[in-house]
Amino acid sequence: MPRIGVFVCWCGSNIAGTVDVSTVSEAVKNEQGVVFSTNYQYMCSQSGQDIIKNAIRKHNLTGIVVCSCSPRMHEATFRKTAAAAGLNPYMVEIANIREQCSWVHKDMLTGTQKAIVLTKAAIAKVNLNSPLTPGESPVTKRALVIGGGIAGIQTALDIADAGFPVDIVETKPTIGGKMAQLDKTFPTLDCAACILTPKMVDAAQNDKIRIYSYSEVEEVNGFVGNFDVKIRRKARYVKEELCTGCGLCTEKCPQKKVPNEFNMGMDNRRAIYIPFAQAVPKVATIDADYCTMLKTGKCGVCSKVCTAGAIDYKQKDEIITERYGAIVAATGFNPISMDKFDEYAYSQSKDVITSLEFERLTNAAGPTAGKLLRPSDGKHPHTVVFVQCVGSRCAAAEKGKEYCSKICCMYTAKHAMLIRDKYPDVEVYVFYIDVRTPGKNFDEFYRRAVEEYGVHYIKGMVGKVSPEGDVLKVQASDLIANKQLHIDADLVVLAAAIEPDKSARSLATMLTASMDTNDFFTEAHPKLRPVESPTAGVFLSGACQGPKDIPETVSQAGAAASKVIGLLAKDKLIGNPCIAHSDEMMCNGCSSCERVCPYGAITYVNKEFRMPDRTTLVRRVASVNEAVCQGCGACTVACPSGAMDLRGFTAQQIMSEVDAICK
Amino acid sequence: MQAISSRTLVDIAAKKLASGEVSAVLGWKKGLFNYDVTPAVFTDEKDLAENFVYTDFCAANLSKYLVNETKKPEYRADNRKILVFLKPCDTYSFNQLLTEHRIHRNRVYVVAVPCNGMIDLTGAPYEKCVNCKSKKAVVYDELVGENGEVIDSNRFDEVERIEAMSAEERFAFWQNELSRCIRCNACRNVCPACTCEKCVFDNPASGLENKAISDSFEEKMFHIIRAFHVAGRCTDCGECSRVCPQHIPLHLLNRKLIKDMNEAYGEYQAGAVEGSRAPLVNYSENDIEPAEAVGKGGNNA
Amino acid sequence: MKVSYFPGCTLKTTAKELDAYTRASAKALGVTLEEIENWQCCGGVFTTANDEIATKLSSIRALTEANAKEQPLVSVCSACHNVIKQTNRAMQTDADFAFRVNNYMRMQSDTYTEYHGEARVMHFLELLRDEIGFDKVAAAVKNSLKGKKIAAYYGCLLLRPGKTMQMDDVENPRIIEDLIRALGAEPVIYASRNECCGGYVALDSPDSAAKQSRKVLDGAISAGADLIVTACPLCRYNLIKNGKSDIPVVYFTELLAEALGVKETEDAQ
Amino acid sequence: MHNKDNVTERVLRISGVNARRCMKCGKCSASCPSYDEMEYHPHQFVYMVESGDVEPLLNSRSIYKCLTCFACVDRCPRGVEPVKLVEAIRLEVIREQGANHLRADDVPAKIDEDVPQQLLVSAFRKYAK
Amino acid sequence: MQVSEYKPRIVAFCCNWCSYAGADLAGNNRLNYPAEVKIIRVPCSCRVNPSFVLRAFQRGADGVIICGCHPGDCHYTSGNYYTRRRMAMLFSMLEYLGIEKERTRVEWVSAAEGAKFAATMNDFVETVAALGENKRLEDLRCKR
Repeated sequence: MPRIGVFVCWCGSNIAGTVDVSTVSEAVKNEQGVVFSTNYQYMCSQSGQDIIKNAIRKHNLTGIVVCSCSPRMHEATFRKTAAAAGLNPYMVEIANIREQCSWVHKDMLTGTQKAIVLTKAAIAKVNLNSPLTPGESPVTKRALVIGGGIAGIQTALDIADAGFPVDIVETKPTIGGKMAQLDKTFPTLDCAACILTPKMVDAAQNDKIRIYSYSEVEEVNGFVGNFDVKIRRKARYVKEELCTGCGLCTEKCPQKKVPNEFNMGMDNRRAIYIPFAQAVPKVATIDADYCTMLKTGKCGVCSKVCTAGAIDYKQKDEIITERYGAIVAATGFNPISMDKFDEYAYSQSKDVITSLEFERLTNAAGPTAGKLLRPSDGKHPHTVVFVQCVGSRCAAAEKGKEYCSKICCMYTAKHAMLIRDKYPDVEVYVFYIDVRTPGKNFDEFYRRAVEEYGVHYIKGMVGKVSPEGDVLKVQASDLIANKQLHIDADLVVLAAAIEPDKSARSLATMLTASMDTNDFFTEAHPKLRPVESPTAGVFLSGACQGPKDIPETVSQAGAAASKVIGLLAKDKLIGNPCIAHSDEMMCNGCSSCERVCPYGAITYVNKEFRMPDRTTLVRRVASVNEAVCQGCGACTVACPSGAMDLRGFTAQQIMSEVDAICK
Repeated sequence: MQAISSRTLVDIAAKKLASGEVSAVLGWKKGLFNYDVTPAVFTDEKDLAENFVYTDFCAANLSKYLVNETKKPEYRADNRKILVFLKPCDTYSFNQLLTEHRIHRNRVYVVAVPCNGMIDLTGAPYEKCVNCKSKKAVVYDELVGENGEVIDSNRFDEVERIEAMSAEERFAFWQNELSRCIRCNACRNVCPACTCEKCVFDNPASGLENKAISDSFEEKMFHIIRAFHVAGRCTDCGECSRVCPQHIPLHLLNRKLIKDMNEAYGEYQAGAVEGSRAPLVNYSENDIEPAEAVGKGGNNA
Repeated sequence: MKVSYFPGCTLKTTAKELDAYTRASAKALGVTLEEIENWQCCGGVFTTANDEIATKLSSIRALTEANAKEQPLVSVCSACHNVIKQTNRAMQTDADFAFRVNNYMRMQSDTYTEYHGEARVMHFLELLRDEIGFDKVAAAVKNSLKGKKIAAYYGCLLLRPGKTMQMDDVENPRIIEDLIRALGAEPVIYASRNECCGGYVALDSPDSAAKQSRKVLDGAISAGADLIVTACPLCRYNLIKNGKSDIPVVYFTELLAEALGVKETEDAQ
Repeated sequence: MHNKDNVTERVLRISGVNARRCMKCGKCSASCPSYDEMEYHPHQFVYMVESGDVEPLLNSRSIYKCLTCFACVDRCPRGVEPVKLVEAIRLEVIREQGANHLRADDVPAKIDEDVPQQLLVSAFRKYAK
Repeated sequence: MQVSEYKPRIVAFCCNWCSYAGADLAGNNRLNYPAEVKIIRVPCSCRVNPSFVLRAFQRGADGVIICGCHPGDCHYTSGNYYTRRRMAMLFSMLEYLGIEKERTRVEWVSAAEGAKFAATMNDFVETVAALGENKRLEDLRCKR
């Protein structure tokens, strides 16, 4: 039989001013289970808590109701009080007679009557409470970072620095990501490779970091602290441990006509290749789509020239399984396709390029060795037009993206400035809708492009680019002059909107991490938990969460790492005991609960049941992962049989409150 | 008249039984009178030949029986199968049960049979046949005759008629209908969506348990909650109304929900596609607000 | 195959050859064009104001007739096609407009059945590409146009608004070029091929139309074309009027009829 | 004379345009083939209607210069459809009795024998009611 | 007018993270609303089973209101989206059975919207009071 104590707090006059507290404590004396009832000035004070503790011990209370301020204020306090007196902390219920009673009602009679009802509801509930113990789960002290761009590298370095092992999975043959393709970085104009490649080397040399390049995450199971991840190591037909990266094979390979993706297809590479000089790992990879040996069995040049004997045409994809305590998504971004914006003639002229292509064009290691030359004829351009917001801020979802891509204003200013710096003879026009430069030293940077370098910034958009002969006729508006402009350009550079990498969607499904309509990962809270996914143990780093520049990416990468470190530093995870629980005798295995669970906390197991006829029956039943469930209760309503219930907020408890209130 | 004769179906089933491919046949068995047809399991060819019928009185939807049939030890033991005859509308129920993992697909051999509509003992067609929604069998291992098409039926007309009433009229209408309920549970027991291991209405812990009709609230509660429990899972097979001894048009409750969900969240037919996600276990960020879902019907609420 | 055919007024007067070559080519390709009974002028341009109903009823009548016959509605004049397709789209997407149109139509006929844009509207070019197939067209060619450098001129009405017309990439179309290739000739690509010829302002501001047309002609000529093809009588008028016979401008169907070897037959007269 | 607020409201209604969607990028005006013929340009139509300043537009010859080529519609990143505003304002003018911009009497002087039917029909539809 | 002594009974289900906190804020700011409103705390509005709503009416409630985080702001990311669908269907069904639609309501109240919470409750109580006692969903056995 429950033995319940009721403790009514005056809260000075905060409650007692509008609620007759002694009437309340008196009125509930005969409620079911109540064996003790009292009131006191400040229940949360040390002496108030002592009253509770003493009563629990003296009256062998099995549950208590504290009538006081909001549970959001002192529920935790009174739970500790109860625990100190040997009572399970979840045998405590709060009747909120301050915020939701004395403070919102004026007269004593009304306030007192309502306080009594609220107290009775809490008593009815606590009658049905049962002791709860939070679950514990171990933590595997290893992290997985998915994506090896600057976001992933920085996150991995920071985690490793705290002493935890970390693996990077990168789908390309080398880490480095988009930043490796960039020339200079704003607003300081230092060279991207100079600041990135040392970090790549650090990652490679750090004994806490393992890099799985040319690999993809195949499957994720488990939950926070214990994710089991299958990683596919794609066959690169080169033994990574033997290849010295000498590059001889990449010079001798007879298949020379493979578009070089690192240079945005503006030149060619061989079928066996190392993406760029500072690649990490510096290991050759055979492109199976182009390799004559793999396709026809005839060639074998690379194998012949390789003194290390690293070539292995028989190599197969390999699946490895590893357990991780935390996972960081750092899958990055790509520029969108320009197919739907052919008014800019991207598909019609080689001299209309995207900004990322322009990066390669000005990069000393790029296809033109850093000389600004037109892709079509290799001539020096005299007039260059930049178009901003191509596909960004675009309401038509079938064409572009509704959001601002955030980085374009700054890199365009950088490009314009770099051209004017190296080639003062080139006229540079930038067509913009707004110039957005929030960031340290950003606006100063943009102003320098205008004031010191004489870049023509024109408020307006380009309507059409018409390739005519070797000229690009640009028709645009100048909104401030209220004129339509016609410029004969030699090169047009489009600031293409950026979008999350295509792999993010399938990864999100594997991780049961949520995404927004644009396929950016969603944060657990947009303001207060910006680097965590709502799925426990999954963290977000870099542009996979939203458009970001390098400084912002690096700081977010560090923030994600610190969250990971905080998790891995724990030996055990203590859960919230108010979570869902399925009664397997009643469960139909219908999957309704699984479909509404935002956390993927519900799985199904085939369970054996003894039947009355002594046979066994295997039935599919739901099983709640206590470490993953957050206790929202969505599943309890989806469940048609009522097998699913929520501890601490059971259907019976809530109905008993309803009954008490309506009595 | 059904286009397919009992003989044709008996031949199919007998052949499968004889070959050992199936160990039982779930079908319809004739009784004393021609209208007296009951669902039955046949295990030998003789019984099948003598007693199996497929006539205009075979309205019963057999899919629900498979939930318990396939649990029986003989099917669990090895890969033995039960053959079932399903009319087009029954295949939706079967598919829905597959979606909910209530039936092991590999333990069942489905023979889809065409249906020209079924009649009651007075010879009148059942409501569910008058407003037949589909002649298309959506799942089968073997198809007898030609497969039909989904029908653009007028099944929501009656719901619309009630919606157009005033609140008083609607209340009076349902008070009149539901007050006849005797809580016999026939609707629940026949419903292919009601296959819970333990029904909430039989479970004292659910707070909803009540076995006898004792107050006008009780029947409303029972029918609203039942409609909700099958919402998004009800294929509109019409069995609830067919078996109701009090002739309460229970399908109008389920159809209201189907209509509402179709209008608010896009067309959805439970059981049409195995594994599909029902509207109430799904959402969109731009869903209508509850306040927008009401007030479309008659005046003065 | 049998389709409903909406010729339009210009095809009965100054652009008779466009009509004749279309019919001859269709026949040669095994397509029956069933002319809409008592068709009325489409109005020449689509009025974008959503309170205008009367100006769109002629399209509705043609659409409902084709729909009743369960045939696609084919036209060859760019303007007619544009008006009909935009009207049909409005019937699909603008419930208010459709409601009012249906009410109006019901007043005129008791047998009128509610229409919501179910009919399929096709330009003759789309018919060639999507139903017949350019490969079939190529196979039917008797007189290859090999060696000819031909500039396709789309103008605006064939392609825009892109969301409604859905014929091709608005900014970089290829349907006429593909047809030119199918006929054995070499298409000439130039940027102004989807620019407006000046259209109806030719009457009110002839200078403006002249400027537009010159831009198109210059583009085609400097790209090396020796012939321009178009689908629109108004485009052709503007280009010829402002072209000073630099370059011939003909209907694409004339080219088609020629290649199919039916240009001189009586069907084309 | 036109009541200013009523006209703006009517223009927005019959055009179905939501001028507030405009982000003032000027791509419509960058695309407009008749730009140099116009006193007010497509982006100004949008801005002026949005701010209720329609009077100058009603009195401007710009409304007869639009080719209705739909380039502004196709290229607008926000789906504003400026051409519909130009058309609505022109209708607002010519729907007034006696305000036709093109009269049948004017036609003979303007045409030659090759003029296609279509030109007359569309010009009348655009310029007269 | 006979506004008299009739006081409707209102059950308000509030989610812990937004609406319950919004109600607390109404208290902090001393914003009055009728004492007939009694709040039941649930972790998320999606915990509210349609049967709880019916239970409340059975036991004598005259109005039931469910408050949750604004769509898109759910602490559990998607709980209130399910609430929105379930309650839309429940309310429509109750209306279909002739129950006054004003007796049920869903309102999104954030933790910052104390004023909205109080205003919502004032309005809801007034609306339900105007309807009078809940007769159409009453259970005579539970009558006082």
